[in-house]
Amino acid sequence: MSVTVRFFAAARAAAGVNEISMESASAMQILDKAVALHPKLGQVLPQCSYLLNEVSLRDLSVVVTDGSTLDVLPPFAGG
Amino acid sequence: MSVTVRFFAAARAAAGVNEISMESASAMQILDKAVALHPKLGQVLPQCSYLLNEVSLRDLSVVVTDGSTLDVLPPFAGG
Amino acid sequence: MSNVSGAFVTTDLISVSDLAAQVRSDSAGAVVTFSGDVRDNDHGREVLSLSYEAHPSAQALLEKVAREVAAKFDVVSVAVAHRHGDIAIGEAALVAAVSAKHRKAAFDACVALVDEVKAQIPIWKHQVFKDGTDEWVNCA
Amino acid sequence: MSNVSGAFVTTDLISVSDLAAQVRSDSAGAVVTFSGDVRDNDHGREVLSLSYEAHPSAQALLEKVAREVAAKFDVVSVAVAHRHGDIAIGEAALVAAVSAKHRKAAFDACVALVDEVKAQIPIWKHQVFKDGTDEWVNCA
Repeated sequence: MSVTVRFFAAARAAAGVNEISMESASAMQILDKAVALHPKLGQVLPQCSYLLNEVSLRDLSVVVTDGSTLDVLPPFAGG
Repeated sequence: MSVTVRFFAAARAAAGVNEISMESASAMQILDKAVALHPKLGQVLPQCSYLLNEVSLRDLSVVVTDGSTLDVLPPFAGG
Repeated sequence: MSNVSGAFVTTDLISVSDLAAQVRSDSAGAVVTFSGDVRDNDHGREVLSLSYEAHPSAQALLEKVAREVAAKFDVVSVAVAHRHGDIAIGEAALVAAVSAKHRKAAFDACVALVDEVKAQIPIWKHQVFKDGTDEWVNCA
Repeated sequence: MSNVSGAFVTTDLISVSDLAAQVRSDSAGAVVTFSGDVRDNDHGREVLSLSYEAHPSAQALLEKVAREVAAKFDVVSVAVAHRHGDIAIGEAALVAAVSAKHRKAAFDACVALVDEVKAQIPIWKHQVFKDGTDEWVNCA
Protein backbone atom coordinates (compact mmCIF):
# COMPACT_ATOMS: atom_id res chain seq x y z
CA MET A 1 0.00 0.00 0.00
CA SER A 2 1.10 3.54 -0.71
CA VAL A 3 -0.15 6.93 -1.89
CA THR A 4 -0.62 7.66 -5.60
CA VAL A 5 0.17 11.21 -6.71
CA ARG A 6 -1.23 12.06 -10.16
CA PHE A 7 0.01 15.04 -12.18
CA PHE A 8 -2.14 16.76 -14.81
CA ALA A 9 -1.35 19.11 -17.72
CA ALA A 10 1.48 21.54 -16.86
CA ALA A 11 2.18 19.64 -13.63
CA ARG A 12 2.68 16.42 -15.60
CA ALA A 13 4.90 18.28 -18.08
CA ALA A 14 6.99 19.62 -15.17
CA ALA A 15 7.19 16.27 -13.38
CA GLY A 16 7.94 14.38 -16.55
CA VAL A 17 5.74 11.52 -15.29
CA ASN A 18 1.98 10.90 -15.07
CA GLU A 19 2.05 9.68 -11.49
CA ILE A 20 4.34 8.62 -8.67
CA SER A 21 3.89 6.33 -5.71
CA MET A 22 4.85 7.69 -2.27
CA GLU A 23 4.69 6.67 1.37
CA SER A 24 1.87 7.99 3.53
CA ALA A 25 2.60 11.45 4.99
CA SER A 26 0.96 14.87 5.12
CA ALA A 27 0.06 16.32 1.71
CA MET A 28 2.68 19.04 2.25
CA GLN A 29 5.39 16.51 2.99
CA ILE A 30 4.43 14.44 -0.05
CA LEU A 31 4.50 17.48 -2.33
CA ASP A 32 7.85 18.65 -0.93
CA LYS A 33 9.28 15.23 -1.67
CA ALA A 34 7.80 15.31 -5.17
CA VAL A 35 9.57 18.63 -5.83
CA ALA A 36 12.83 17.16 -4.54
CA LEU A 37 12.46 14.30 -7.03
CA HIS A 38 11.22 16.51 -9.91
CA PRO A 39 12.58 20.03 -9.32
CA LYS A 40 10.62 21.69 -12.18
CA LEU A 41 7.43 21.00 -10.20
CA GLY A 42 8.57 23.77 -7.84
CA GLN A 43 7.47 26.42 -10.35
CA VAL A 44 4.04 24.90 -11.00
CA LEU A 45 2.87 23.78 -7.55
CA PRO A 46 2.30 27.29 -6.10
CA GLN A 47 -0.50 27.75 -8.67
CA CYS A 48 -2.03 24.30 -8.23
CA SER A 49 -5.10 23.02 -6.44
CA TYR A 50 -5.43 19.50 -5.08
CA LEU A 51 -7.93 16.68 -4.91
CA LEU A 52 -7.70 13.95 -2.29
CA ASN A 53 -9.69 10.97 -3.54
CA GLU A 54 -11.53 13.31 -5.96
CA VAL A 55 -12.53 15.77 -3.21
CA SER A 56 -11.03 19.27 -3.02
CA LEU A 57 -8.20 19.46 -0.47
CA ARG A 58 -7.33 22.89 0.93
CA ASP A 59 -5.53 21.99 4.16
CA LEU A 60 -2.19 20.49 3.12
CA SER A 61 -1.40 19.41 6.69
CA VAL A 62 -3.92 16.57 6.28
CA VAL A 63 -2.28 13.14 6.28
CA VAL A 64 -2.74 11.25 3.02
CA THR A 65 -3.35 7.67 4.04
CA ASP A 66 -2.26 4.54 2.22
CA GLY A 67 -4.46 3.68 -0.74
CA SER A 68 -5.38 7.32 -1.36
CA THR A 69 -4.92 9.30 -4.57
CA LEU A 70 -3.67 12.89 -4.47
CA ASP A 71 -4.28 14.81 -7.73
CA VAL A 72 -2.22 17.88 -8.64
CA LEU A 73 -4.30 20.29 -10.77
CA PRO A 74 -2.81 23.38 -12.45
CA PRO A 75 -5.08 26.40 -13.00
CA PHE A 76 -8.04 25.37 -15.16
CA ALA A 77 -8.05 26.58 -18.75
CA GLY A 78 -11.17 25.21 -20.36
CA GLY A 79 -13.23 26.97 -22.99
CA MET B 1 -51.22 67.51 -55.48
CA SER B 2 -51.94 66.62 -51.90
CA VAL B 3 -50.45 64.99 -48.79
CA THR B 4 -50.43 61.19 -48.42
CA VAL B 5 -50.90 59.90 -44.88
CA ARG B 6 -49.92 56.22 -44.49
CA PHE B 7 -51.04 54.13 -41.52
CA PHE B 8 -49.10 51.09 -40.29
CA ALA B 9 -49.97 48.13 -38.09
CA ALA B 10 -52.32 49.14 -35.22
CA ALA B 11 -52.79 52.59 -36.78
CA ARG B 12 -53.98 50.99 -40.02
CA ALA B 13 -56.28 48.68 -38.06
CA ALA B 14 -57.74 51.71 -36.24
CA ALA B 15 -58.11 53.82 -39.39
CA GLY B 16 -59.54 50.93 -41.39
CA VAL B 17 -57.56 52.14 -44.42
CA ASN B 18 -53.93 51.92 -45.54
CA GLU B 19 -53.64 55.56 -46.48
CA ILE B 20 -55.60 58.74 -47.00
CA SER B 21 -55.03 61.83 -49.10
CA MET B 22 -55.30 65.21 -47.39
CA GLU B 23 -54.76 68.88 -48.14
CA SER B 24 -51.51 70.52 -47.08
CA ALA B 25 -51.56 71.75 -43.46
CA SER B 26 -49.49 71.34 -40.29
CA ALA B 27 -48.91 67.73 -39.24
CA MET B 28 -51.04 68.37 -36.15
CA GLN B 29 -53.96 69.69 -38.22
CA ILE B 30 -53.69 66.76 -40.62
CA LEU B 31 -53.70 64.25 -37.76
CA ASP B 32 -56.64 65.96 -36.03
CA LYS B 33 -58.59 65.72 -39.27
CA ALA B 34 -57.64 62.05 -39.64
CA VAL B 35 -59.03 61.36 -36.15
CA ALA B 36 -62.23 63.20 -37.06
CA LEU B 37 -62.62 60.96 -40.11
CA HIS B 38 -61.52 57.75 -38.31
CA PRO B 39 -62.31 58.18 -34.60
CA LYS B 40 -60.59 54.94 -33.45
CA LEU B 41 -57.26 56.53 -34.45
CA GLY B 42 -57.67 58.75 -31.39
CA GLN B 43 -56.62 55.89 -29.10
CA VAL B 44 -53.54 54.94 -31.13
CA LEU B 45 -52.04 58.30 -32.16
CA PRO B 46 -50.83 59.34 -28.67
CA GLN B 47 -48.40 56.39 -28.78
CA CYS B 48 -47.27 56.91 -32.37
CA SER B 49 -44.16 58.39 -33.94
CA TYR B 50 -44.09 60.02 -37.36
CA LEU B 51 -41.98 60.10 -40.48
CA LEU B 52 -42.18 62.97 -42.96
CA ASN B 53 -40.80 61.72 -46.28
CA GLU B 54 -39.04 58.86 -44.41
CA VAL B 55 -37.35 61.23 -41.92
CA SER B 56 -38.34 61.31 -38.25
CA LEU B 57 -40.72 64.18 -37.46
CA ARG B 58 -40.91 65.37 -33.85
CA ASP B 59 -42.33 68.89 -34.25
CA LEU B 60 -45.96 68.44 -35.33
CA SER B 61 -46.37 72.18 -36.04
CA VAL B 62 -44.30 71.67 -39.23
CA VAL B 63 -46.35 72.19 -42.39
CA VAL B 64 -46.64 69.09 -44.56
CA THR B 65 -46.35 70.34 -48.11
CA ASP B 66 -48.09 68.98 -51.19
CA GLY B 67 -46.46 65.82 -52.53
CA SER B 68 -45.19 64.80 -49.11
CA THR B 69 -45.84 61.51 -47.33
CA LEU B 70 -46.60 61.45 -43.60
CA ASP B 71 -46.21 57.98 -42.02
CA VAL B 72 -47.96 57.07 -38.77
CA LEU B 73 -45.92 54.48 -36.82
CA PRO B 74 -47.24 52.75 -33.71
CA PRO B 75 -44.69 51.63 -31.06
CA PHE B 76 -42.23 49.22 -32.64
CA ALA B 77 -42.59 45.55 -31.70
CA GLY B 78 -39.90 43.69 -33.59
CA GLY B 79 -38.06 40.63 -32.33
CA MET C 1 -11.68 45.86 -38.30
CA SER C 2 -15.27 45.16 -37.39
CA ASN C 3 -17.69 44.49 -40.20
CA VAL C 4 -21.26 43.53 -41.03
CA SER C 5 -21.62 40.14 -42.71
CA GLY C 6 -25.31 40.63 -43.38
CA ALA C 7 -28.47 42.52 -42.39
CA PHE C 8 -31.73 41.33 -43.91
CA VAL C 9 -35.42 42.09 -43.59
CA THR C 10 -37.10 39.25 -45.43
CA THR C 11 -40.26 37.14 -45.72
CA ASP C 12 -38.08 34.01 -46.17
CA LEU C 13 -37.24 31.58 -43.37
CA ILE C 14 -34.28 32.86 -41.35
CA SER C 15 -31.82 30.65 -39.50
CA VAL C 16 -29.31 31.36 -36.81
CA SER C 17 -26.95 28.70 -38.19
CA ASP C 18 -26.77 30.56 -41.53
CA LEU C 19 -25.81 33.76 -39.74
CA ALA C 20 -23.32 31.95 -37.48
CA ALA C 21 -21.61 30.58 -40.60
CA GLN C 22 -21.46 34.10 -42.04
CA VAL C 23 -19.68 35.61 -39.04
CA ARG C 24 -17.30 32.70 -38.34
CA SER C 25 -13.58 33.30 -38.79
CA ASP C 26 -10.41 31.45 -37.80
CA SER C 27 -9.32 34.57 -35.92
CA ALA C 28 -12.54 34.69 -33.85
CA GLY C 29 -12.52 32.68 -30.64
CA ALA C 30 -16.15 33.29 -29.75
CA VAL C 31 -19.44 33.20 -31.63
CA VAL C 32 -22.63 34.19 -29.82
CA THR C 33 -26.03 33.82 -31.43
CA PHE C 34 -29.57 34.84 -30.56
CA SER C 35 -32.74 33.38 -32.00
CA GLY C 36 -36.05 35.03 -31.17
CA ASP C 37 -38.63 32.38 -31.90
CA VAL C 38 -42.41 32.61 -32.11
CA ARG C 39 -43.92 31.25 -28.89
CA ASP C 40 -47.15 29.33 -28.52
CA ASN C 41 -48.18 31.56 -25.63
CA ASP C 42 -47.96 35.17 -24.51
CA HIS C 43 -48.87 36.40 -21.03
CA GLY C 44 -50.65 33.10 -20.43
CA ARG C 45 -52.78 33.19 -23.57
CA GLU C 46 -52.40 30.56 -26.30
CA VAL C 47 -51.18 32.02 -29.59
CA LEU C 48 -52.82 30.62 -32.73
CA SER C 49 -50.95 32.56 -35.38
CA LEU C 50 -48.61 35.47 -35.70
CA SER C 51 -47.38 37.88 -38.33
CA TYR C 52 -45.01 40.82 -38.56
CA GLU C 53 -45.39 43.96 -40.62
CA ALA C 54 -42.30 45.90 -41.71
CA HIS C 55 -42.10 49.56 -42.73
CA PRO C 56 -40.36 50.13 -46.12
CA SER C 57 -37.42 51.73 -44.28
CA ALA C 58 -36.80 48.67 -42.07
CA GLN C 59 -34.08 47.16 -44.29
CA ALA C 60 -31.98 50.35 -44.40
CA LEU C 61 -32.41 50.92 -40.65
CA LEU C 62 -31.38 47.34 -39.85
CA GLU C 63 -28.18 47.84 -41.85
CA LYS C 64 -27.53 51.07 -39.92
CA VAL C 65 -28.05 49.41 -36.52
CA ALA C 66 -25.75 46.53 -37.51
CA ARG C 67 -23.01 48.95 -38.59
CA GLU C 68 -23.33 50.95 -35.35
CA VAL C 69 -23.05 47.85 -33.15
CA ALA C 70 -20.10 46.52 -35.19
CA ALA C 71 -18.32 49.85 -34.71
CA LYS C 72 -19.05 50.12 -30.99
CA PHE C 73 -17.73 46.73 -29.84
CA ASP C 74 -14.45 44.90 -30.39
CA VAL C 75 -15.95 42.26 -32.64
CA VAL C 76 -14.88 40.51 -35.83
CA SER C 77 -18.27 40.45 -37.52
CA VAL C 78 -22.02 40.83 -36.90
CA ALA C 79 -25.03 39.57 -38.83
CA VAL C 80 -28.75 40.04 -38.21
CA ALA C 81 -32.01 39.16 -39.93
CA HIS C 82 -35.65 39.99 -39.18
CA ARG C 83 -38.46 38.12 -40.84
CA HIS C 84 -41.88 39.56 -41.63
CA GLY C 85 -45.18 38.21 -42.91
CA ASP C 86 -46.78 35.12 -41.37
CA ILE C 87 -44.49 33.07 -39.11
CA ALA C 88 -45.34 29.63 -37.71
CA ILE C 89 -44.96 28.77 -34.01
CA GLY C 90 -41.36 27.78 -33.29
CA GLU C 91 -39.91 29.57 -36.30
CA ALA C 92 -37.49 32.46 -35.85
CA ALA C 93 -38.61 36.09 -36.17
CA LEU C 94 -35.26 37.71 -35.32
CA VAL C 95 -31.82 36.11 -35.47
CA ALA C 96 -28.43 37.64 -34.71
CA ALA C 97 -24.86 36.36 -34.64
CA VAL C 98 -21.64 38.01 -33.49
CA SER C 99 -18.06 36.77 -33.69
CA ALA C 100 -15.21 38.25 -31.67
CA LYS C 101 -11.76 37.38 -30.43
CA HIS C 102 -13.06 37.21 -26.86
CA ARG C 103 -16.38 36.13 -25.45
CA LYS C 104 -17.29 39.24 -23.47
CA ALA C 105 -17.33 41.45 -26.57
CA ALA C 106 -19.33 38.80 -28.44
CA PHE C 107 -21.98 38.56 -25.70
CA ASP C 108 -22.16 42.34 -25.13
CA ALA C 109 -22.46 43.09 -28.85
CA CYS C 110 -25.15 40.44 -29.38
CA VAL C 111 -27.23 41.80 -26.47
CA ALA C 112 -26.85 45.35 -27.86
CA LEU C 113 -27.71 44.26 -31.39
CA VAL C 114 -30.97 42.64 -30.27
CA ASP C 115 -31.87 45.55 -27.97
CA GLU C 116 -31.24 48.14 -30.70
CA VAL C 117 -33.19 46.18 -33.32
CA LYS C 118 -36.19 46.04 -30.99
CA ALA C 119 -35.89 49.75 -30.17
CA GLN C 120 -35.09 51.22 -33.58
CA ILE C 121 -36.52 49.07 -36.36
CA PRO C 122 -40.09 49.87 -37.50
CA ILE C 123 -41.53 46.38 -37.38
CA TRP C 124 -44.78 45.37 -35.71
CA LYS C 125 -46.05 42.07 -34.34
CA HIS C 126 -49.67 40.97 -34.68
CA GLN C 127 -50.89 38.03 -32.60
CA VAL C 128 -54.10 36.04 -33.01
CA PHE C 129 -55.08 34.07 -29.90
CA LYS C 130 -56.94 30.77 -29.63
CA ASP C 131 -59.76 32.57 -27.82
CA GLY C 132 -60.49 34.50 -31.05
CA THR C 133 -59.04 37.84 -29.95
CA ASP C 134 -56.04 39.51 -31.57
CA GLU C 135 -53.60 42.28 -30.72
CA TRP C 136 -50.88 44.50 -32.09
CA VAL C 137 -48.10 43.99 -29.54
CA ASN C 138 -46.95 47.08 -27.54
CA CYS C 139 -50.07 48.98 -28.61
CA ALA C 140 -52.52 48.62 -25.75
CA MET D 1 -39.31 24.10 -14.56
CA SER D 2 -35.73 24.56 -15.69
CA ASN D 3 -33.83 21.53 -16.89
CA VAL D 4 -30.56 20.34 -18.39
CA SER D 5 -30.89 18.93 -21.91
CA GLY D 6 -27.31 17.73 -21.99
CA ALA D 7 -23.82 18.15 -20.50
CA PHE D 8 -20.99 16.32 -22.25
CA VAL D 9 -17.21 16.09 -21.99
CA THR D 10 -16.20 14.30 -25.16
CA THR D 11 -13.43 13.80 -27.72
CA ASP D 12 -16.02 13.91 -30.52
CA LEU D 13 -16.77 17.00 -32.62
CA ILE D 14 -19.24 19.26 -30.80
CA SER D 15 -21.68 21.61 -32.49
CA VAL D 16 -23.68 24.54 -31.26
CA SER D 17 -26.53 23.71 -33.64
CA ASP D 18 -26.94 20.28 -32.02
CA LEU D 19 -27.20 21.89 -28.58
CA ALA D 20 -29.57 24.59 -29.87
CA ALA D 21 -31.86 21.87 -31.20
CA GLN D 22 -31.76 20.13 -27.80
CA VAL D 23 -32.88 23.21 -25.84
CA ARG D 24 -35.49 24.45 -28.33
CA SER D 25 -39.14 24.46 -27.25
CA ASP D 26 -42.35 26.01 -28.56
CA SER D 27 -42.74 27.74 -25.20
CA ALA D 28 -39.26 29.33 -25.39
CA GLY D 29 -39.09 32.69 -27.14
CA ALA D 30 -35.32 33.05 -26.99
CA VAL D 31 -32.39 30.75 -27.67
CA VAL D 32 -28.87 32.04 -27.02
CA THR D 33 -25.79 30.03 -27.97
CA PHE D 34 -22.08 30.36 -27.40
CA SER D 35 -19.37 28.65 -29.41
CA GLY D 36 -15.78 28.92 -28.18
CA ASP D 37 -13.70 28.07 -31.22
CA VAL D 38 -9.99 27.36 -31.54
CA ARG D 39 -8.23 30.47 -32.87
CA ASP D 40 -5.24 30.57 -35.21
CA ASN D 41 -3.52 33.10 -32.96
CA ASP D 42 -3.12 33.93 -29.27
CA HIS D 43 -1.55 37.12 -27.95
CA GLY D 44 -0.17 37.78 -31.40
CA ARG D 45 1.47 34.38 -31.86
CA GLU D 46 0.36 31.97 -34.57
CA VAL D 47 -1.11 28.75 -33.19
CA LEU D 48 -0.09 25.57 -35.02
CA SER D 49 -2.08 23.03 -33.02
CA LEU D 50 -4.04 22.76 -29.83
CA SER D 51 -5.30 20.11 -27.48
CA TYR D 52 -7.26 19.93 -24.25
CA GLU D 53 -6.75 17.56 -21.35
CA ALA D 54 -9.69 16.72 -19.07
CA HIS D 55 -9.55 15.41 -15.51
CA PRO D 56 -11.66 12.24 -14.96
CA SER D 57 -14.07 14.31 -12.81
CA ALA D 58 -14.77 16.83 -15.61
CA GLN D 59 -17.96 15.12 -16.85
CA ALA D 60 -19.61 15.00 -13.42
CA LEU D 61 -18.60 18.60 -12.64
CA LEU D 62 -19.96 19.83 -15.97
CA GLU D 63 -23.32 18.23 -15.17
CA LYS D 64 -23.28 19.93 -11.75
CA VAL D 65 -22.50 23.36 -13.22
CA ALA D 66 -25.27 22.95 -15.82
CA ARG D 67 -27.79 22.01 -13.11
CA GLU D 68 -26.76 25.00 -10.96
CA VAL D 69 -27.13 27.48 -13.83
CA ALA D 70 -30.48 25.98 -14.87
CA ALA D 71 -31.73 26.38 -11.29
CA LYS D 72 -30.46 29.94 -10.85
CA PHE D 73 -32.04 31.55 -13.94
CA ASP D 74 -35.58 31.61 -15.34
CA VAL D 75 -34.75 29.41 -18.31
CA VAL D 76 -36.49 26.55 -20.11
CA SER D 77 -33.40 24.45 -20.77
CA VAL D 78 -29.60 24.54 -20.88
CA ALA D 79 -27.06 22.35 -22.67
CA VAL D 80 -23.29 22.44 -22.69
CA ALA D 81 -20.43 20.40 -24.15
CA HIS D 82 -16.65 20.59 -23.78
CA ARG D 83 -14.37 18.76 -26.15
CA HIS D 84 -10.92 17.42 -25.26
CA GLY D 85 -8.04 15.84 -27.15
CA ASP D 86 -6.67 17.43 -30.34
CA ILE D 87 -8.87 20.13 -31.88
CA ALA D 88 -8.30 21.72 -35.29
CA ILE D 89 -8.25 25.50 -35.83
CA GLY D 90 -11.82 26.77 -36.24
CA GLU D 91 -13.43 23.81 -34.48
CA ALA D 92 -15.36 24.32 -31.25
CA ALA D 93 -13.83 23.52 -27.85
CA LEU D 94 -16.80 24.66 -25.71
CA VAL D 95 -20.39 25.10 -26.82
CA ALA D 96 -23.41 26.16 -24.78
CA ALA D 97 -27.08 26.80 -25.53
CA VAL D 98 -29.86 28.21 -23.36
CA SER D 99 -33.55 28.59 -24.10
CA ALA D 100 -35.87 30.83 -22.09
CA LYS D 101 -39.18 32.59 -22.38
CA HIS D 102 -37.44 35.95 -22.48
CA ARG D 103 -34.12 37.01 -23.92
CA LYS D 104 -32.55 38.58 -20.83
CA ALA D 105 -32.65 35.31 -18.88
CA ALA D 106 -31.30 33.43 -21.90
CA PHE D 107 -28.35 35.82 -22.33
CA ASP D 108 -27.60 36.01 -18.58
CA ALA D 109 -27.72 32.24 -18.13
CA CYS D 110 -25.51 31.59 -21.17
CA VAL D 111 -22.88 34.07 -19.92
CA ALA D 112 -22.98 32.45 -16.46
CA LEU D 113 -22.78 28.93 -17.91
CA VAL D 114 -19.64 29.76 -19.90
CA ASP D 115 -18.06 31.66 -16.98
CA GLU D 116 -18.72 28.81 -14.53
CA VAL D 117 -17.43 26.16 -16.92
CA LYS D 118 -14.19 28.08 -17.32
CA ALA D 119 -13.87 28.60 -13.55
CA GLN D 120 -14.95 25.21 -12.24
CA ILE D 121 -14.21 22.46 -14.77
CA PRO D 122 -10.76 20.81 -14.55
CA ILE D 123 -9.78 21.04 -18.20
CA TRP D 124 -6.50 22.37 -19.53
CA LYS D 125 -5.48 23.85 -22.86
CA HIS D 126 -2.12 23.14 -24.49
CA GLN D 127 -1.02 25.28 -27.43
CA VAL D 128 1.81 24.64 -29.87
CA PHE D 129 2.96 27.74 -31.74
CA LYS D 130 4.38 28.06 -35.23
CA ASP D 131 7.66 29.32 -33.75
CA GLY D 132 8.18 25.88 -32.16
CA THR D 133 7.32 26.86 -28.58
CA ASP D 134 4.37 25.50 -26.63
CA GLU D 135 2.47 26.42 -23.48
CA TRP D 136 -0.11 25.23 -21.01
CA VAL D 137 -2.55 28.16 -20.93
CA ASN D 138 -2.98 30.01 -17.59
CA CYS D 139 0.19 28.38 -16.23
CA ALA D 140 2.98 30.93 -16.70
